[in-house]
Amino acid sequence: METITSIKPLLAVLVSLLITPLLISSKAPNVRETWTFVAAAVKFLIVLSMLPTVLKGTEIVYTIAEVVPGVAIKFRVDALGMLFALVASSLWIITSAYSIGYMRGLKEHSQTRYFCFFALALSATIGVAFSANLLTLYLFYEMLSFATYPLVTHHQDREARSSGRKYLLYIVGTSIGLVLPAMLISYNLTGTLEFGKQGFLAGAGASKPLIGLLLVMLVFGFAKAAIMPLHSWLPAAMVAPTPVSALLHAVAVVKVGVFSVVRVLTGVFGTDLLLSFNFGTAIILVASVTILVGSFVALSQDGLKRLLAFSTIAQLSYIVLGVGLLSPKGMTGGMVHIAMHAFGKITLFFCAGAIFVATGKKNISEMVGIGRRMPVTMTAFFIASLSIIGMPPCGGFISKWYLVLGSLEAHQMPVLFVLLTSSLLNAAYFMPFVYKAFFCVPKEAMFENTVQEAPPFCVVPLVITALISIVLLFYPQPFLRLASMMVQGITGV
Amino acid sequence: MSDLISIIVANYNYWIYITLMMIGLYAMIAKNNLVKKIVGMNIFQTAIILFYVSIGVKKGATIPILQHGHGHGAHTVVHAVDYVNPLPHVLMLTAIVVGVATLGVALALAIRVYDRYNTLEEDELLAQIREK
Amino acid sequence: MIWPIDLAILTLVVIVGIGALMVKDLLGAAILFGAYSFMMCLLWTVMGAVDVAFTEASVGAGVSTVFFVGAVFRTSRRTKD
Amino acid sequence: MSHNYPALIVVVPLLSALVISVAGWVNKRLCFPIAFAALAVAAYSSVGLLFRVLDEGVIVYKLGGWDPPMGIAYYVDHLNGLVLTVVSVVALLNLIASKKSIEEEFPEKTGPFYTLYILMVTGLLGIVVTGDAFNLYVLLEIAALTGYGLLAMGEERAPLASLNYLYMGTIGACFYLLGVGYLYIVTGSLNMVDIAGILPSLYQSKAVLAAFIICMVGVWLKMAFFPLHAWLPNAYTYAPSAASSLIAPLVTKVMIYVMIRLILTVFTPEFSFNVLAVSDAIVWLAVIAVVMGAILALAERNNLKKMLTYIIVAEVGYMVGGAWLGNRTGMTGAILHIVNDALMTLCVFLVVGNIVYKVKGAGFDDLKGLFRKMPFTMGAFVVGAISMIGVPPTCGFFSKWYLISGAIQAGHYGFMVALLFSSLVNVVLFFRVFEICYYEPFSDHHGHGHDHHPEPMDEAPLSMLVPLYVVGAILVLVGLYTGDIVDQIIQFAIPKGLV
Amino acid sequence: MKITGLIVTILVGGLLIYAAADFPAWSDPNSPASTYLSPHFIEKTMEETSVPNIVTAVLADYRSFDTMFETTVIFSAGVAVFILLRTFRRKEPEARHYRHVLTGVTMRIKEGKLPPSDDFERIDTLWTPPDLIIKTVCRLLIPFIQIFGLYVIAHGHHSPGGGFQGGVILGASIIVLAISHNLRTVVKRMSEKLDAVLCAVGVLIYAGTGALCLLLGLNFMDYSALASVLFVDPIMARSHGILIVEIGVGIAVMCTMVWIYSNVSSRGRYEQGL
Repeated sequence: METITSIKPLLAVLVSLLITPLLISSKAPNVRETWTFVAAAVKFLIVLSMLPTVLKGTEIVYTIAEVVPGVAIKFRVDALGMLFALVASSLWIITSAYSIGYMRGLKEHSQTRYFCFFALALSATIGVAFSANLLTLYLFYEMLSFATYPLVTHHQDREARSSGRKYLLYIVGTSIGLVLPAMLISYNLTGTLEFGKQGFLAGAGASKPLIGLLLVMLVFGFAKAAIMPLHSWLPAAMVAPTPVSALLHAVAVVKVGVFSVVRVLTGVFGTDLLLSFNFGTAIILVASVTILVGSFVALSQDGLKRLLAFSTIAQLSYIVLGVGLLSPKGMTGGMVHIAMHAFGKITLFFCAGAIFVATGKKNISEMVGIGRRMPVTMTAFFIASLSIIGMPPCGGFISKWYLVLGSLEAHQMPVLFVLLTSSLLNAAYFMPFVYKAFFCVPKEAMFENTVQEAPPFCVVPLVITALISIVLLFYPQPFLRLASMMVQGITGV
Repeated sequence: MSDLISIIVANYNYWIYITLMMIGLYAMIAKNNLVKKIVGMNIFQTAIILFYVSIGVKKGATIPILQHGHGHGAHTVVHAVDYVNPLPHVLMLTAIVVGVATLGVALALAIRVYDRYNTLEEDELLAQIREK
Repeated sequence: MIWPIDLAILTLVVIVGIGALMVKDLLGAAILFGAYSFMMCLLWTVMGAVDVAFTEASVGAGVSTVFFVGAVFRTSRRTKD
Repeated sequence: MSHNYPALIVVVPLLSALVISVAGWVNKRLCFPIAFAALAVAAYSSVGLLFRVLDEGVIVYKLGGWDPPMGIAYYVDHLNGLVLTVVSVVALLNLIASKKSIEEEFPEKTGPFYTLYILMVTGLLGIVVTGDAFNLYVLLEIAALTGYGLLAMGEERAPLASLNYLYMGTIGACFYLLGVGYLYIVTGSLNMVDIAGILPSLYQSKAVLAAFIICMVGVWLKMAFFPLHAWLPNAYTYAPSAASSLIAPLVTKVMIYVMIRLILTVFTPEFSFNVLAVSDAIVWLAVIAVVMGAILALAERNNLKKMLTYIIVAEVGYMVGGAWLGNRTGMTGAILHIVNDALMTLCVFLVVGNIVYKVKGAGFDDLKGLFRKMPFTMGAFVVGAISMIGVPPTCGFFSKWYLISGAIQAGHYGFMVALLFSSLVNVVLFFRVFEICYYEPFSDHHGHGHDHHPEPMDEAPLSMLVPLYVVGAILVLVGLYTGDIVDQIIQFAIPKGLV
Repeated sequence: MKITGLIVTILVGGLLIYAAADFPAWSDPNSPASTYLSPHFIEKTMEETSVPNIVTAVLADYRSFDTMFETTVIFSAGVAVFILLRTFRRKEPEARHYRHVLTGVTMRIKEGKLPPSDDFERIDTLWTPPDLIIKTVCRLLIPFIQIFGLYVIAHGHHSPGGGFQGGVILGASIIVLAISHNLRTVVKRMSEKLDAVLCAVGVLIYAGTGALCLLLGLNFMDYSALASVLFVDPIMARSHGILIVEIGVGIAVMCTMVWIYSNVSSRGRYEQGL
């Protein structure tokens, strides 16, 4: 594999970090938001400019400093990282636009702080995507945890405080309590933390119990992946403003968690090691339980955002499940699902936010007939939910298809069952809502029969993401290609 | 006989220094009155000085001032065995000074404490602090 | 060095030291502490440490005691132990 | 002049302290510039010295021109070159930062205050640079006496706390002196290197054993190692902020340096780790120290400064444990943590200084809404707190990394767990503070936060903020350059014999 | 607390007694302490520094650096006591105690109400009737004490004594004055400012001598560098250097003792001593 050295990854990370002083110092909101857009666009362009290089099979590396012998703070842009960075940076632009609409629509306080920490969180996300070793990943992972805290607790009321506590307890507690020691133990075993094609732990000759222990610590340690039983911070974090929830649960936080888990499974342990110790099954088991339980819980939720949160918990485990299958198709499916789920879920959150901005309603039971009042929003919602369920004409279908193929390839029939059941459950919690939104008898309807959408800054982004969800079915190329390149690199198939 | 006695004296010397030190240490920890603690602190320090001075003692030697030292040219051969070890004395001069300096600061602090609480007894001080 | 004197002074030092800590009057303690310092000074003279003894005589028995007395005057003589 | 750096580093502050004392009686405004110049020279020469050591190796400076075992000599090697730099830089930054508060709190006593301040720094620098065991004692007393004076100038409980510190500190210093006496009685020498040369034939001597124990206990008392820590929290809490932000970062750290110097140079690692089989027990003591420090900090629910002092107690446990793990990695971690902890502690104490300057108190009640009121100060606080917690890329993470690595290599998982536990507790502690500062008093109107009127911004003056931000930047830079610091400096500070 | 104290004491004492077993025999001329460094000091002092009192030579030359810091310790104690205790009173007290010298009547007179007569003498609150014997004896003794102090400083090369002891004696003479008369008498002769400045100057003489050696091109405190300034040979220069620093120590110690005493005995008010 060729590598070239370039400062671009560092720039991509720094853009949004360096923008914060400008954000703080800008007096007028319009200037501030212009800067946000500039940063988002620049970041996206930098990421995009690296895409051709990566697609050619070349990796881009950049080392900042070697902090511990054998371990540096280092960036490496490979296919998987590129995939994630593309998703995150492109969605930041859209989320920024949506944030403006949402925050201004609700006249929220402390908007400067909000945009600053949003930018910081994006820096950390791109950092995670491009990190070349576990230490760098850990660095940006923690940075993300701290940068999102003020976002989650934006309202600064009692509820925000208790949710914030829960958020930190789960996220930081696990990363310091589990990831850090695991990282140190593996460093002392091998002397390196660099993600390898087949994992750096593979050659260490560690015993099965030790590897198992490390696996548990690392998989559960990245609690942002919300694998049960460490999932309950996610519904709690729903107190945040909706763009934050959208960013958290579609792009940044949870995806970073699940991306880290994928990185750990492929780059730290390696598929061969996991296969030889037969740990794949255990991962599948955990993921399956999370999928099913998450979906069932989602069924019983009334709060729209809480429903989406549990849906996210379930969907994230698809990704873990895919990689846990350890078969090429399954892993491809898991990785592509990062992108597909991102576009789908962010649309859903945008819709929830738009409804809140326009009507002030948060619960499903209060939204009967809303389709008549906000047809665009609800259509987008419908498309996105199709994507989440995994039905054509949406991108979600591709990832689910690959997951199914992967489970067949790995001869894991129970997984097929899990996938099927959860798709049914997905349908079961989304469809009645969508149905009632559009087709209710007039006396049930809770809204007047006039079209009154949210501000355009809210609606346009969600339309765009919904459209992208559809486009991705027909043109999944950059993501699918990147995922299969990554898998090819790992397995050689 | 005189050997035996000198051994006893020798050991006695070390024991006394340890005893004094322990008296001082005990007073510093267990005494209730702040000034008493300071007295204990000084006894503790002097005990250490006693120990150091004991190191320097040499049988059959005299004080460390050269006898025929007046004038520049009056060189006579000086034998080390004739004079006690001067180094511990030097060190202990410093230690005494440190002792009196510490004493001064400690007393100043005690006066400040007394100004505030009107007592020097530790239990009464603690009671006053707890009341607040 | 004359050992009976040495022994006697050593014993006396301990007694005076304990006395300084036991006496239930801080002024008394200060004076006894001066006596203690003076005993020490004698002891060191006996050991040949004339400079140290000189210093202790002027500092320990002299100035330190005055400091103690001054401080006791400015606070209180009362002590419970 | 670079030949004389080792002397200058101590003599320039000393002379200027005397000049300040005189100047204080003439014109108070002269004091600060002189103090600043002195510490700047000290910082400059310590950095120069460090670079010379990197080039040439150990520098020996004979004071009075007498050869080492006779006279006193300064030995500057990689270890104390590093610590010197830290001490002088921390003192300089703190001096700049606390100018305002000193002048406000002690309008009539600025001269003596600066005198004591500079004398204290002189003492600390001297402790670090000296190669003579007895000279170290004298300097220890300078640092201690000035410290008692400075600490007692604070709130009304300060004199009592300081007096308790004085008792404990004197016992500690006397124990150290006694230990040196025991070494002297069996070796006849006071020079550290010289003692180390004579000791190997005496490893089995009871007197050496006793000297070792007594010295260690003395040093532990001075650094507030757990069961001997009782004096520290009150003494630092009630002190004036200028004094506590000088003393809290430096004194305990310098004492750790003394301990490491004793282990490495005087008693040699061979004796400390192999002949005495006590390192395991001491690491367990350190484990207790770390855990208890963390728990005590958790139990403190009134005062930010007091909470921080308990964290210092825990941090002392880190370093003692790291040094006693008996391997190279652990020792590296301990030395690195001296640097990092000094800077971190400075950062958080400067923040407390700013808060006290503006809000007139560091109780948890005083902190409400501070993120809005003093956003820049609190921003620096976040950096310091993150470093204390141990999050990369701040330096606190990397020393913790080495400490835990050392624990793993030594097979001492108890210490590892203790370190992780204390990191987690630090998360809780600091986020408890952040919460108080972040959430303003809740209004009854349950909803978004835009309906109450927050206090307007009221930041500390620029002269306090700039040093704070310099420290914050240093925290990150030291973190990023950890690799270089370890490769170029600390590696050479540890004798080859220690694996 | 008592039990803790007892346990600690017993533990430490036990350790010390245990260790004492390995000490070299008491007053053994062959103990390491007596054979390693001290022979050099005893035998070479005269030819290297030309000072017969070995303790002085080692104190102020071989280990002069220690002694410089010893003086600094005293100085910092002085400053610490000052900063701790000194309180500057902004407004004068309303009334003071005066004694009519001729009649011996003591009275409290409000500020500004003092009759313009020389017969009134200001006295302390803790005033006791003057004891003629004490006052006279002290007045007579003080000059002799001071001369003795100066002698001790100057003759430290040849006999026990030196800057420190002499300084303490000089300081004590002034303290005696303060006790026998009152603090104001002392302050009249030596103001607080002078006292404080002299403290620093004393140490400055010491450290400055060392720094002068440094400026003259040799190491810090290497008095032989002074040879070119004093026009003597390097060894004699050491002897003179020792004298200079001893004078510095003397001044510093004297003033610091007075400073500490004044602050402690007047609780920092500088009005009434003992």
